[in-house]
Amino acid sequence: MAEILGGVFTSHVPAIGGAIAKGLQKDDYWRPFFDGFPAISEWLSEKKPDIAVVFYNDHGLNFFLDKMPTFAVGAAPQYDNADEGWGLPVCHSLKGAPEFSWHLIEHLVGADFDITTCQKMLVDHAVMVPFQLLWPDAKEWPVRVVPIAINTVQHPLPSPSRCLALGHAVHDAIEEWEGDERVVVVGTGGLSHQLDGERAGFLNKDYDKFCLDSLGPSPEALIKDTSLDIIEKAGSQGIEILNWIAARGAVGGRVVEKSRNYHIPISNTAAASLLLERV
Amino acid sequence: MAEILGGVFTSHVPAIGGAIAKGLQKDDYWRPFFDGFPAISEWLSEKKPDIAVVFYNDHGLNFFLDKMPTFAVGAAPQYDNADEGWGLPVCHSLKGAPEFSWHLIEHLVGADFDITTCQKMLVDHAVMVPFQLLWPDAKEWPVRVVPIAINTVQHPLPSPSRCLALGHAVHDAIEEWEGDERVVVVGTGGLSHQLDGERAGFLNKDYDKFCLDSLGPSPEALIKDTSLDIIEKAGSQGIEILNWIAARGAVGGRVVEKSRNYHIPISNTAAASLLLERV
Amino acid sequence: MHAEKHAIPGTTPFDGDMARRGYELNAMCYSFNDAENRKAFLEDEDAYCDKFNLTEEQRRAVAARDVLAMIAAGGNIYYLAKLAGIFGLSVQDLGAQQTGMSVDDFKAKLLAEGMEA
Amino acid sequence: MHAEKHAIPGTTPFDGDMARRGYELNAMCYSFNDAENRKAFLEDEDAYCDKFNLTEEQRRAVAARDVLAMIAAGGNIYYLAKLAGIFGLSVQDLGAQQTGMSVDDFKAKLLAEGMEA
Ligand SMILES: [Fe+3]
Ligand SMILES: [Fe+3]
Repeated sequence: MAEILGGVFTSHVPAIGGAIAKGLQKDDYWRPFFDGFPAISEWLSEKKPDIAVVFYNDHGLNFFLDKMPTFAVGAAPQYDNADEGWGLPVCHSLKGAPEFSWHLIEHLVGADFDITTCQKMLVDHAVMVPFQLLWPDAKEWPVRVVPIAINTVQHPLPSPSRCLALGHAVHDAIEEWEGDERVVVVGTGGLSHQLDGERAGFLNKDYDKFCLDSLGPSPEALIKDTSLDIIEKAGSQGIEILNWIAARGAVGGRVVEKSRNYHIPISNTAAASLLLERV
Repeated sequence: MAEILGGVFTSHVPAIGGAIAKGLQKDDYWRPFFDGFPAISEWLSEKKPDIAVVFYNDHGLNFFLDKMPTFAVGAAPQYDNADEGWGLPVCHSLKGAPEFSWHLIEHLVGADFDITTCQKMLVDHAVMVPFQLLWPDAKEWPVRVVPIAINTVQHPLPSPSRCLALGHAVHDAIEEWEGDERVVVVGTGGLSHQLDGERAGFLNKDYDKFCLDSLGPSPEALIKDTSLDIIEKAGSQGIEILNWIAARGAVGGRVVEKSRNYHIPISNTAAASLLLERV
Repeated sequence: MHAEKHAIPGTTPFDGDMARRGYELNAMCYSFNDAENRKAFLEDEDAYCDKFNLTEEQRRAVAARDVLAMIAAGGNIYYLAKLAGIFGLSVQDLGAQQTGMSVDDFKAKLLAEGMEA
Repeated sequence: MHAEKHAIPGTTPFDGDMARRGYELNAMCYSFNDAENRKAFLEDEDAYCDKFNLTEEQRRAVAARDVLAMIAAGGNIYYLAKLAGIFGLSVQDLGAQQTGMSVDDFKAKLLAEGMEA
């Protein structure tokens, strides 16, 4: 039976990828953010996960408005990164875990999740920035991956409670898997930020703290809000917390917080990282 | 409040489109099938629906295995037909009902259906053959359309019960719509047939009769089977009955059977048409 | 790794195992929605199969026009029908081939089912 | 026809109304994932906007490099960011423009939020 090691949660702001490309990790602006990661990287190199299930949102690389899925699950043998238009270096590809993916897909559809199944899927900075943060010195990515994309772009968005339920179903599927792989769950995006409109630059430390405090012990507290409530509290792109909520559901059970970091600002964003180990 | 007039159910075999293109409706081979439609066409010209909500499955025109949605809902201002590779004439385009589509989409996501929203969508013979059958003399299609595609191609397929629940949610959304449009629901595909494998040509009259007898008064009888059970009973492509089941859910409530036709064979298929009027 | 599959005689549900195996073949067939691609295939079948990275098993099945072998190689009938269309073959022709019958016999069998009480 | 919308000051949720209005503009911006398309836009902006059938409102907003006007015309910030990238503008530049601040002031405001207890 597969083992779920815990959950890693991190912002995925593209500018972080730029800072990594330029080697700015120790600069004054960046250091307080990058300081959150050595503890997580050490935990990962100690726990040695085989598979990462990554909840993220696509920002217009793989999906467009012609076919916008609420939930999309990767089933590819390999996931390529690609040019997103702003000159971030293209990262090397990720190895998929297609048998494991199809097991999740069978379980999810069997549990009435109406997912879109993707045998080909480009993954954007929302996957690649976290991978660079979690495995900074990797010559080759040390895990295989199942990307799960949640629509945070076009309303109606899935509700926070539906996202948590998706996570729970993924949890059950992982627990049912007969292989002995060690699985880490990753949730990317957030925390509070807003890129668009007269409210651009909006941040909300109180709400972010509530999220960081609640995610481990009481994720149900986060799903009392609607998606629009969250946008009001966390900004239009703060809704990326949906990825964290789903990832928390996939970790399941009880967790202990092993690491936390919160820093304002990275670009327009209140950036954070969090490591929850399963107990 | 929108009014749901009833449901029209019909096979959508591409060869029917070929027969229409060649004017073979009165030929011995085709007449017993086409005979099912005057009663439906008359009912439609009497009831004058404004909008058709069409449950169908795509056969590899708009969707491929890179992004295969379980349920996809059209939100386009116009839906084009296109070349599917076997020389059927390309039909003229259908007008969409985007405001109505978005109302359905809001309701469905709000009810935890994880649909894929399609602002651009090619519709294949599974929509166009039924339209040619229902409105045979139309110079312009007299209804606007919301196409809803159900995955009947790549397993895992949605369960029959999930498809009926989708239909019920569409029903509720239509009833909530504040416009006074008159809505007809269309379900296309089936009945029993199998194109692939050593069992190609498989038909099952008993199961088809059970479907035709049950759909109106007791659709719940059809959802006791799993999708694989249905494939065993109705053939690999007989699973297109999922479109009928969802459409029946969208009609909702009680219905009276106004017309029924069943004929073997059209191409490899047990072909049928059914008109259920809402009471 | 899988739960016991629901086996149906003479039938291969197009599930994840088949969808993985057949991706390239189905991608090639999907391209045949476009008339120019159908023409390119007819003009140079080998080059076209190369372009879509067909496996050896898939290439052999396509070269032999062998539908059961295409299905065994992961082909899905909805996509394969577009390849068959290039050769002017209908789904009844495919049915006859797969069941080892002549096309006339296959059609007669279907008509006979319609005649039964 | 709609239930009362949840209004959020200074914020335009990208819903069906906006997604319909902005389809062409967002389609153009989505094309900028491809370096050749970015080049084509820079070489002949008008022709490129024609190719994507931008509305007059959208063309004016693009010509004026006016982000709030692009959003009003249905642009979604994730796609618009790709257009901004062509001009070397970051999301902080966009934030400054939309809030009517200088870029330095916008950045300083964010830094100040980080300093607060
Ligand atoms: Fe993001
Ligand atoms: Fe069909």
